[in-house]
Amino acid sequence: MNVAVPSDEKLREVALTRAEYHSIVDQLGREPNDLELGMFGVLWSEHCSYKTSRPLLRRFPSGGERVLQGPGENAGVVDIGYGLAVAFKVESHNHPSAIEPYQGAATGVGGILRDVIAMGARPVALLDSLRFGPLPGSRRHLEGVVAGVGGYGNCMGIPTVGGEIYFDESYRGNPLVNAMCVGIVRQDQLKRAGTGRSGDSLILAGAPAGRDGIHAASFASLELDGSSEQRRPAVQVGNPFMEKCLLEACQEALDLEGVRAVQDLGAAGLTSAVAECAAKAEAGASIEIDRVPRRERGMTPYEVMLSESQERMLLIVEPGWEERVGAVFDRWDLEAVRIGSITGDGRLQIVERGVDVAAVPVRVLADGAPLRHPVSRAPEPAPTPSAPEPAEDAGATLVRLLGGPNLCSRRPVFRRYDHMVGNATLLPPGGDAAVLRVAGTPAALAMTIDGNGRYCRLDPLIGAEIAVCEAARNIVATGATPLAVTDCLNFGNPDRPEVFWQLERAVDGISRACEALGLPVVSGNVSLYNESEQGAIDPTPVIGMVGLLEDASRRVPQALQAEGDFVLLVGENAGGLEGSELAAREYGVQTGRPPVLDLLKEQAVQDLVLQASRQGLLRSAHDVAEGGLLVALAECCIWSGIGVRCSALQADGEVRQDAVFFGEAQSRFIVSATSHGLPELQSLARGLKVDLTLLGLAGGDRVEFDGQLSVPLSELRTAWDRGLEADA
Amino acid sequence: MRFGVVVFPGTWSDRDCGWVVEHVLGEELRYLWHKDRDLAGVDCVILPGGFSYGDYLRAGAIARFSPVMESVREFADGGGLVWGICNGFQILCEAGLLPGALVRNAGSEFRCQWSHLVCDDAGSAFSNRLSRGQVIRVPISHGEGNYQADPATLSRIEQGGQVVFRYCDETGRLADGANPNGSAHHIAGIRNERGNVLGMMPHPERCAEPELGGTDGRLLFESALHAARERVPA
Amino acid sequence: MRLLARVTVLPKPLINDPQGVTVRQGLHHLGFDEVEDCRVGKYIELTLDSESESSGRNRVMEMCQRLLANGVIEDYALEVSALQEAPR
Amino acid sequence: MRLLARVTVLPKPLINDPQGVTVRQGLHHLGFDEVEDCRVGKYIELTLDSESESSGRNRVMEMCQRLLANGVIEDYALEVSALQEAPR
Ligand SMILES: Nc1ncnc2c1ncn2[C@@H]1O[C@H](COP(=O)(O)OP(=O)(O)O)[C@@H](O)[C@H]1O
Ligand SMILES: [Mg+2]
Repeated sequence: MNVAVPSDEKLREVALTRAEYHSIVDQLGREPNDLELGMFGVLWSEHCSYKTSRPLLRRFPSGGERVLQGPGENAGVVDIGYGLAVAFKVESHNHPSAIEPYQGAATGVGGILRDVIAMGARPVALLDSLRFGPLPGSRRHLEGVVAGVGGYGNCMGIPTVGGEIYFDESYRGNPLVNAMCVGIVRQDQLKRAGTGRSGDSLILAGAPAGRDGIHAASFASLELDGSSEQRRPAVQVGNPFMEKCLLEACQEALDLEGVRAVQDLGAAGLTSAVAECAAKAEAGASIEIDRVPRRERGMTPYEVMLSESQERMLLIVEPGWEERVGAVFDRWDLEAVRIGSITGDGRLQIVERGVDVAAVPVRVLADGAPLRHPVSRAPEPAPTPSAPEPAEDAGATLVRLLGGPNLCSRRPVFRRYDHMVGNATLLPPGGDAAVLRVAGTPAALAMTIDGNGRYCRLDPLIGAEIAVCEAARNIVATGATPLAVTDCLNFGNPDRPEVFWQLERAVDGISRACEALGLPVVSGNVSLYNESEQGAIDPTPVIGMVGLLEDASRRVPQALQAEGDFVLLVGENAGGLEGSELAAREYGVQTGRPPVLDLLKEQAVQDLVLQASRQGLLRSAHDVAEGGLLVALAECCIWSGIGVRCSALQADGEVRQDAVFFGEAQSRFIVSATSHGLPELQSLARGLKVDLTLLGLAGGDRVEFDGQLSVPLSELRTAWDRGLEADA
Repeated sequence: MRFGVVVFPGTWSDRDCGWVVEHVLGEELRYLWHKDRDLAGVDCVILPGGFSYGDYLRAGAIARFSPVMESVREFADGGGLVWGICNGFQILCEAGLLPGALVRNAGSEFRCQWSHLVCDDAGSAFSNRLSRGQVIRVPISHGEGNYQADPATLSRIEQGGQVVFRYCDETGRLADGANPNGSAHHIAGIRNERGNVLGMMPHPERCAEPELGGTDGRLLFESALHAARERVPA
Repeated sequence: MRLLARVTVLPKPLINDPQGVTVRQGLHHLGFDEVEDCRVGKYIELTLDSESESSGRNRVMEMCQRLLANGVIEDYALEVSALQEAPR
Repeated sequence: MRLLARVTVLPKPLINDPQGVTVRQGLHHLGFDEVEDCRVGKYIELTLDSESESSGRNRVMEMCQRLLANGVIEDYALEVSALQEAPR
């Protein structure tokens, strides 16, 4: 066939390569018209098609006894007993948040909520993982993003119960905003997008379509007059109030037998929602475009199909139920319009005033994008400078680290999030994982989100393994058993061989750690092309994890509980400065290796903490992470207001003292126990061959290591409290 | 006793209030839809927290015109117990059932945290299980909880003993740092002259069970129970 | 006729204006030290259909009293003018 | 000289304005059916000290660009006038 390939400019505007265009023509057996090409452009984008990452994601373990829904649906779903399941997923909104921090973050939260709602679940919690360039330069972004997350979540009445914030040079110009949502669903009400049948009605509910988010340089702009280009807003403004109504209305609608499925409208708007529903049902769909409610006059079919206006849901409804569905939405003062139907012919057909304006096989649109296999190449290892002599005064170092932007208190942030609404929050933000009770059961869910770009820069495989292990440690510290993982892969441009190599290694790292810990990956998100003038961001896989506490009353707090309790280190008394916050912040060492991780040891340590918590032997538990043992111990003290008196601490073997205190050796916890519990804890540790070191006794108002350091708690607390305010 | 919890489209503390009524107190519960006028024979109406209509323009501005509010006003005029919590307080002020208004927090930030309240009037329907000067611990969660009124109104409610709760430190002092939103006179909750209508920003429904960090909120619910019993002898 | 109404709403002088304080501080922080006072309120633009400018003005005033402003804490001002053609 | 600056900020024309939509619905609900369109933004009144009206205007414009308005989604307009006496 003689193909008239559109101009380079035209192709660039729909973000398709010449080869992809040829593939479209091959698969269609003809050339696409402009509307069709636009739809291909969005659905074959990396964001929607995962054309680069899909082959890698297959490496994740994703099955398991409890998994009711693995990757591929709007959210992963895991059995938690009592006929209930937990649905959860993480999503990035990096680029929108870079342009407009408040709205970018807010609509990111809105988007992830709709994913969970689409499973038939009721969202019960939000978490946010945030990364920025250093303060004070990133202050505006930090403020905007935090206000946006809070603005949306607070208005919705969904508590934001956890998250993380890091500041690093690598995110200057390209901040990361990842939002995670956790929902609960009755197993018999679980919905899947792919259950539509030919003849079912498609009902579009919620906000009218505006010209929002249609990729700024779009193909159809050629049809419009020159000025209209600027008239297309690049930023979407969220309406959490409408989303709240949409949530309630969808929940009510899902109680109707005739509602088969709900699909959210996210990236690529209606095009993606309809194509996904139809593709998963192995069916087709027909849309009467004139019926789609619009916010603006004069919108073209192209604009309507590609609009990314927020707060919209598509319902797949058995014929005959349309009115009852309409009545539900009417009760919530929302528009709900039948815009078409599922068909049996496998085509996505768009009809405008009775005339077909597009008709393409759904399969080609949804799954036809040729996979990409970029070149992968390990970067040259950078030389590791040796660390300078340790500072004399470990106490002063501790104060500085605790007051540093990466380790200080996050209260100034999470107090701007409603983290209590829902009357479920048993362990609020501020500790390791948040714990929320599950109403009507004795159980609770623990949840966390974690990543470490610095470890991943040093070695993406080990860094990713550590991210999984650290998330699991946060869950385990509360006494909960990790259930499953959702992951957000934030990377640079995969066409750079080093970046693709990072992506591969990180995926392998997540896979290995998940396999070792028996954790399926049930959902996730990929965000590539995170670049600024300085180049790619650090490879940043972010791990969201949910755990189950069979008996909520067995939850373990992170703070010390009483004077006189024994304070112990679970795991190796080892030290290494590799990849540590100390090396980076105090010594300016940014290269080298990440900490060593032994997955077998990790398992044993987590086992010990879990068994001990089940037997009620632990008064408190907190994992050792960035800043090492001393920072973790100081946190346990600050949270409780109780000091600790320890004997001098030396590591096994020849280790620098600063590495003992601040080194980030993996697989460790600080726990406390009563004198009754101690012997049992010790024998449990012996049985599992896990090191257990008695550090000292809780008490007093200082953090003390005999002859090594002694710092008043008040000094630590002040530094820690004020860290985010300081422009350091 | 039968509690009615009003549900506006953007309300979200309805479930939390309902939970306390049904599962903590074991009392009867009715949800009251904002479009309905029927109060279902309840003994106490709770206007719970949330963002009734997105709280665009001003918190509570649009909600006050809803049909259910007409009935709530009549109910209050007849001496019925009406309890506005957080957004409910804002709505009661907008509706003129309570004096003053709630504006943006000093510092303009949303605040979710535990706060201490000192009870300044143990005579209201919602504080009769407390004693004057008693300090309780209750969470707040709002962006517009800064109570403001003109000087004449302020002195009128002060003189009338209508201030029921004030923000304080844990010893009950009205310390500067213990006013999380900048409210005039540290006001956290006020009642009408008759004492059957209370509006407060803090969330007692979030602290009625020990595992949620405190049980002081329960005292307020029990006060309402007591008041309802007094009003309608069984 | 089609009218454009421009409504401004400001906190009353005697009422605390936390937003105004925050904005003034923000401006000082950016080096705009010359700002002495700042009050922050709302601006609302309405297009409406009315028989005349004066009847339109009366309606908008009613809207202000009932919804757009809270008389307890806010003052409002309005301007109404005829719109030539349909907006957009 | 002492100036009064009046700044109005509105969402850009094609940007989603949930506040405006909700307020319009609220007005319809109250029977103000004649309202066709509604956009809600901010109104800011500043008093400032400046050498001249024109230099004051330039400074306020700068304030708008840097803080008072969000150029990505909002448009602003401003008026500056001399103040006779010190306010309050
Ligand atoms: N962006 C955020 N939103 C909500 N909570 C946060 C955020 N950042 C940190 N937190 C909370 O602060 C606490 C400490 O954070 P972090 O130091 O990252 O914990 P960890 O090292 O145990 O993962 C955690 O409870 C976390 O959930
Ligand atoms: Mg932790």
